[in-house]
Amino acid sequence: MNKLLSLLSLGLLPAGAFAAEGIDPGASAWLLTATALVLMMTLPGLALFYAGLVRSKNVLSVLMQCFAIACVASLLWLVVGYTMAFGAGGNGFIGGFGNVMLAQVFENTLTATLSADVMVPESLFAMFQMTFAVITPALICGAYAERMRFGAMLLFSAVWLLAVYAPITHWVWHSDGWLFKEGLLDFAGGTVVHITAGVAALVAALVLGPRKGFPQQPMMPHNLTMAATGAGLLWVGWFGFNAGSALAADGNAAMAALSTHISAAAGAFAWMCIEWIRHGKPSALGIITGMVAGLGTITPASGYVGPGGALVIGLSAGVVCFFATMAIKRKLKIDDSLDVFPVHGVGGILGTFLAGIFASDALGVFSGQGYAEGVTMGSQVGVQLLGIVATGLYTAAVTWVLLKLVGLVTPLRVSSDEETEGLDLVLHDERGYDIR
Amino acid sequence: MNKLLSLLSLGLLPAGAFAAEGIDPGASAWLLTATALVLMMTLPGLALFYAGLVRSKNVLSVLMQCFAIACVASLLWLVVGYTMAFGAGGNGFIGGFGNVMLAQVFENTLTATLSADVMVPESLFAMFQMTFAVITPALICGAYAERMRFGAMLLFSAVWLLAVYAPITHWVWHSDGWLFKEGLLDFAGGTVVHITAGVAALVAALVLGPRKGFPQQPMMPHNLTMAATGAGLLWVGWFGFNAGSALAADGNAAMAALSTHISAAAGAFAWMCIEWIRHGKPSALGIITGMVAGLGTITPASGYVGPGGALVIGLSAGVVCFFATMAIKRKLKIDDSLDVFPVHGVGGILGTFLAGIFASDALGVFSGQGYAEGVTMGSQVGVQLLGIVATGLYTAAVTWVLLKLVGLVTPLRVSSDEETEGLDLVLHDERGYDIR
Amino acid sequence: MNKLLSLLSLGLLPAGAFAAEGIDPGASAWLLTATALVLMMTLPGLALFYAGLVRSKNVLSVLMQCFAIACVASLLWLVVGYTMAFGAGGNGFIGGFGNVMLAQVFENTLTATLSADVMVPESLFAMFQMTFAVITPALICGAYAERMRFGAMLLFSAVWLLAVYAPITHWVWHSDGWLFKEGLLDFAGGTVVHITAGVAALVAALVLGPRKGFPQQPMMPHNLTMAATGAGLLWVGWFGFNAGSALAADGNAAMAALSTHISAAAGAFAWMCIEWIRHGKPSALGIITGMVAGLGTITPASGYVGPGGALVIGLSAGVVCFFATMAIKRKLKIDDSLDVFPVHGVGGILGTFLAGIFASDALGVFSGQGYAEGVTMGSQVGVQLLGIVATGLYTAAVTWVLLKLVGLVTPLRVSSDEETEGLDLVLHDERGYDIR
Amino acid sequence: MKMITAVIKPFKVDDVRDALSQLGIQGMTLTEVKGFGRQKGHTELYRGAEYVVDFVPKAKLEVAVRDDQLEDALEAIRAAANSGKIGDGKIFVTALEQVIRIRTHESGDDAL
Amino acid sequence: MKMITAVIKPFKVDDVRDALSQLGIQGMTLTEVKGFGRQKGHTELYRGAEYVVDFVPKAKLEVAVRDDQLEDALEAIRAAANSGKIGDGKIFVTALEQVIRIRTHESGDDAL
Amino acid sequence: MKMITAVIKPFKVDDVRDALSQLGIQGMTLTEVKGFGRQKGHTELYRGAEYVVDFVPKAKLEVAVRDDQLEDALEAIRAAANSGKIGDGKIFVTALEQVIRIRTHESGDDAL
Ligand SMILES: Nc1ncnc2c1ncn2[C@@H]1O[C@H](COP(=O)(O)OP(=O)(O)O)[C@@H](O)[C@H]1O
Ligand SMILES: Nc1ncnc2c1ncn2[C@@H]1O[C@H](COP(=O)(O)OP(=O)(O)O)[C@@H](O)[C@H]1O
Ligand SMILES: Nc1ncnc2c1ncn2[C@@H]1O[C@H](COP(=O)(O)OP(=O)(O)O)[C@@H](O)[C@H]1O
Repeated sequence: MNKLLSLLSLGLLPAGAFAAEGIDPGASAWLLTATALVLMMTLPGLALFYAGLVRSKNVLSVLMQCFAIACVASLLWLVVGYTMAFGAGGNGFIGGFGNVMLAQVFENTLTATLSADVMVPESLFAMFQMTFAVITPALICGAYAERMRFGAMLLFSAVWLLAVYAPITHWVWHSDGWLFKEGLLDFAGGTVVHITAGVAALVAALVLGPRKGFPQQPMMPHNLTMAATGAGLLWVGWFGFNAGSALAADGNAAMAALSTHISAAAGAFAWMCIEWIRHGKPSALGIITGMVAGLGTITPASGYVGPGGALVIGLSAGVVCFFATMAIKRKLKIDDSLDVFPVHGVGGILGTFLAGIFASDALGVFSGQGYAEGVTMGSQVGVQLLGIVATGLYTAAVTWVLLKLVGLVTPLRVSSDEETEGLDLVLHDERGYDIR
Repeated sequence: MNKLLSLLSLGLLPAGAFAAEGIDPGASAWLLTATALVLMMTLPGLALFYAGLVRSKNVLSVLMQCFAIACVASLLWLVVGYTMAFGAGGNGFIGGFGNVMLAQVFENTLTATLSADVMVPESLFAMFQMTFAVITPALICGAYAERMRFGAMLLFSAVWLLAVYAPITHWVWHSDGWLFKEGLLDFAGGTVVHITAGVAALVAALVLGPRKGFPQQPMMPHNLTMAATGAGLLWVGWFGFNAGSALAADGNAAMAALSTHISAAAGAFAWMCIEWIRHGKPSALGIITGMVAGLGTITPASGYVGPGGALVIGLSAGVVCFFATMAIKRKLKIDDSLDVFPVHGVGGILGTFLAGIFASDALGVFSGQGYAEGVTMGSQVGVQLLGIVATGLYTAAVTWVLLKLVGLVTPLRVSSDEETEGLDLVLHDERGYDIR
Repeated sequence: MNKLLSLLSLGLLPAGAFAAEGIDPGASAWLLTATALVLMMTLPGLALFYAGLVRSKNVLSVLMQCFAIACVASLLWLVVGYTMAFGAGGNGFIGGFGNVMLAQVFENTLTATLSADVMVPESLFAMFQMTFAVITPALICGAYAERMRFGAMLLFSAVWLLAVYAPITHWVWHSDGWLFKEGLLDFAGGTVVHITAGVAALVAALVLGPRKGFPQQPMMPHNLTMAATGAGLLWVGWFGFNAGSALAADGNAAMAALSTHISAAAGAFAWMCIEWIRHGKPSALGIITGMVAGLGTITPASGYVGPGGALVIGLSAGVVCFFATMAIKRKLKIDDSLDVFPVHGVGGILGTFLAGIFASDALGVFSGQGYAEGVTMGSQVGVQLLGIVATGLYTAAVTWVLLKLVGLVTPLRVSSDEETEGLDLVLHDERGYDIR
Repeated sequence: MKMITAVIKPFKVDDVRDALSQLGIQGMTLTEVKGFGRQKGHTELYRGAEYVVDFVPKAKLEVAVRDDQLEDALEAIRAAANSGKIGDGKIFVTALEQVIRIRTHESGDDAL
Repeated sequence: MKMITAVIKPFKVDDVRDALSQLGIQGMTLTEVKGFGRQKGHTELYRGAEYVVDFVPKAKLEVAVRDDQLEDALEAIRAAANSGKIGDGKIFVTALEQVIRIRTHESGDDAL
Repeated sequence: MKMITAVIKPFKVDDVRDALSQLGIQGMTLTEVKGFGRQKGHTELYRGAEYVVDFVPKAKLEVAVRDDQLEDALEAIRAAANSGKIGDGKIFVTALEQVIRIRTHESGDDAL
């Protein structure tokens, strides 16, 4: 069976019918681990990465957003999210409702992966996917940081998960999904996670408007050691994200891990070099930002390309995301506070596109694992572009509508005085630090 | 073989007699990982969670307590702890002394788990259990934080490990243990870990007396970002704690991981909502405290219940532990500094009780994996109550005696002036921070 | 086949020829995890451990060094490092160049381990080894911290990786390597990682000279909570380092994990006790330093000894490294800023030596897994001493030459005024903290 | 010469600096302080219990000026720091007997 | 008007504040400082080696008072901050030429 | 008595303390402050964009001295804090009306 098609048809198999003998303990062991690693990406990884970059008066508000989203997204995923994405009996656009509250997912329910003979517990697959459903809305936090009200933030994240994330996951990763059927290559979430989060971030930044004082007043990170800690945990956790998406402990997972790591290193290296050349000095924030760009960009490609391709993808990620950040923030003066769109959105787009190229097995040392039968580089790139445009447009439109609707229910922003005082005291009656 | 009985009879099997072919590499891979995850719960997880909550003059004393307990508990576990809990040839109350210094545990010694055909190295099982022996006394630190002398603390922790933790582990998790034989459901340590630590914390708080200034003077956390970091690592590590306790990489482990995660999310969500309703604002400390409550409470139930049951358990944990904290600290004015009893003790009691209910397979979407043959909900709940009362009373009595004895050897508390100056300088000649 | 020889001949097997059926999913699952754990040791583990120990004006420079080395070492490993260490067709001193850019390492390329029947993807082995290639030069950072220029640091680390680390890895871990053929026992990197890094650190400290103000002016750690966080992550990650080096999820891995943990606990305990006795108080920095000493020292021995041996090794590590630190810093007044040589170098030497003793299976409760056929304790210790001397001398000489050469290209140190101002502002135009 | 000590709201520091530099006063020294006064502090939440924290973060600016600059400087600070809300802060003036610039040994008005 | 500057032990701040507010003095400004004096600092341990750190954390309270409040305020501070041990600190008094409340433009005693 | 307030470069604090203690002046109070003046601040980099940060970290030393110690103390501070570069800082002198040692109730010169 062709490897490129083999990724994720599993949600749709009739559950509960498998004998316990069918389970692959190695794959299950790795998937359990990968699940923990992806959770670690959000908590505490992303939470620290983001929280370190805001001013100290808002540090807890960011941590709180990440924790609260993790809770609400997990509970929603249990109740309806999973079935909307992977439930049996749906159509090309949305899953069936047979797995509401994970009904029919029992302790001994297995799910096939298209890696021949590899079966894992469906509860484990659902749990693994839950951690993706947690991190995607959490990524958006970076856009509206330092000004959005907590209640509005939570409501928005909840409806966004169901109206944007769950359907797009179905399109791309369920074997009934229309983009899956088109043959879109998105190994671990370039469209599903990074384009959706990045585009939503851009829309949120536009709808909420800039922070008070932007762009004249510099709003420097209050604790780069915290951001670097988070960055390190993100890098480590991303092994679970990408190599875990192989749903097996095999060569595919190993290659995905290797590509992921190389792209992270290359992205960080590229960003560092640009700063060094343009500014005369490289910065710690620069190197970790390039690393995240490299990681986001390799995500859709990770299981399809080789280390040579990953090197090129990572280097391009560092360069392209650097200039995208400059363009969005400095030229267009859009206050996507922590640069979610230029890093994750642009990275996701770039990576989804490049996956279509470097999956080719005819590029010598830059070769990947090859296309599905009958697919050429041209046709694959066409599909990739279709995926990018479709997920981007759908996300932009729905996110805009959702923010406007939420804004009708409850104000999106804190008042100007509250913004000056800081969200920690205003929204949570707490201070981050009391160090003497 | 009945699943509910299958958990942990392994310590007692004759060791060394198995062929290498019998090992389950998937189970072993997961158990190696789970061991690392549980260690991460204590170091740096719990250490940061606790240390962030004290005043900055005491931050290192808490980190130091956690590290020192990790060392001493590990060494004691090697020498006599393991054999007291799991050594062959004991009785219903204590293990035999055949595994002193892990004698008879060789590289190729396997131990059966009652999951048919799953065998893992006994050294690995001993190592996994060692991480539990580390975290349990470390949990108690939260009760006597900011006032106990280091030497007394270390001596107390050491004797407590042997006099309380090791025997109760034997009672509950060894197939000879009297509570095991009663059929007590404690998948990953509701009684063994959380009730023992929680009750010991309450006793320690009473014996040591409140911190100087309690309750008039607020003693606010000095670094909530540190506490949140620790909380995130606790959440991640708890996958190892609960799903690792399946001792296999199978559907049982997967379901335990899922239940654990859902309960954490639900506990956090519940605590957040209560604060929001009662106070008008939710707090970061609140959400992470609710998360820990959810995790502690699901622990005994994790491998027996389904996600629906876990949802109910988590929500109850958030509510009950919130009000327990209010009651102990505000009403009874007991200075259990970091609320170990209301969170872990009450959570452990609640979870052990609810495991008896939600293990039932007759609760529809809230069903669990079912009772052992011949067991009804009524009889199971009876056993659970017996387990709660027995472990609680034993722990309370022995902890009280041990503290009194340690107090005869060396003073338990620092002097009033030393308490004012802070334990870091007084006990360790160090300061946590020197940030300019 | 003898276990002691079984470790790492794998790089040399003809690649690409194995059927997918040969893969061991359990071993692969554990190796994927171990890879993530070892990466976590560097990022954020070591980075935090080191960065917490410098003054706050240099905190980012240390984090930046660790991140930049991680990037550059990873890219170099992909391009030529792996093939220089493990490439087929080399001689006793250096690997062949058949795997430049990981050529011939495909998704389904397996590599045998000498554990009979255990095969893992070669890409995974290469990736696992890459994380070792990352941490080794990163360890050296501690020696030149607070004064080395970033460009010089990066150039030095790159050439050192190729000129020192890659060849010595080949000598010791490739079955063609001359020390491998001598029968040197180095399970997870006592010579390869810790002696090379430690000796290079000493040379770097001597070539760069002391920090301005050393030794009169105390240069206290600016954030011991950060160092303790890093220490906790190092302890956890070291499970991957040592138990991962078994390249299988079996009893050998389990025993390595157990020994590692015991030695860490014993090293920490010993250092704590010495401080307690000599100074009257134990310190948090002391306990974590002893822990690292215990971990570094057990590394070469971890898969060959039992828990009893590990206990002795850990206790000696705490004592010997403590006095080595005193001697180097206080007596000899060498400013190895963060004591890399006395902790890692001396630990690596001690552990490599003691591995030769405690591998013996004739020491009762202190026994290990036994020697290869025909080997006696005397002959093994002789080989261990040979390995220590050879790797130590080669490292010292080549490191010295490399630093002198780099110094010709670009100055090694910042100016005196820049050192006073701090590297963060001078080299990176950033400040670590802006906490109000 | 006079030393002006102004205790103001932290986010007004930039405005006050700008106002002073328009008078040609470039030098000043800033300290982060905690203020107690009529302005109330805030409530903090700790595991469900509320605590009142009664200090308020303030910025203390110390500006040495020539006697002839005093009135303008006071008015500039007052105008720039004013938000019309309780807690805008206070300005204190003391006499300076001597000022020395360390680098040049200049003293008196020249040292400012 | 006088400016009282008291350098005291940090944990005495609350007591001093209470004592002053009993005199009707509500306003004051607190700075965290490091003191050098007769009170010895402490020893710090760094990987087995001991270092002497000779500064001591202190709190500096600045309180502007009317002339007629001065003596009572001094006595209140002295009594509340006294623990009888070396390092209890010192009180300094300087003359205040002018005080202005930023919000209202009030000056002199009215501004206090 | 006089209060000497010296705003100096942070790494000069030890030198100044040593110089003063050679005059027999042991007591002083140190505050970390931010200075604005002729000395320029620094550039910071944030994701490729540069920002100018115009404050400079400084140390403020407050030393109360007897009148007869004033000149020597000023000269000692000046000499020890001088590096000849812009930003070496300034010394301010004000009159002290009263000094009280809290512990002993001593006042005036005896309290120093
Ligand atoms: N008597 C005083 N002495 C010293 N500082 C004072 C005094 N009164 C007020 N302050 C400072 O001024 C700040 C503002 O005073 P406050 O009474 O809150 O408002 P307002 O300035 O509007 O009267 C206080 O936070 C405190 O720092
Ligand atoms: N001459 C001085 N000038 C300024 N501050 C001083 C002076 N002497 C002492 N202090 C401050 O007062 C504090 C207490 O002084 P110290 O000599 O330790 O004890 P005591 O107040 O009991 O005499 C010091 O830490 C310092 O902050
Ligand atoms: N007019 C002033 N009032 C108060 N502090 C001042 C004044 N002018 C300078 N300072 C302080 O002195 C420091 C040094 O001043 P600066 O003008 O940079 O250099 P220099 O002392 O060489 O003239 C400043 O950073 C500031 O803290």
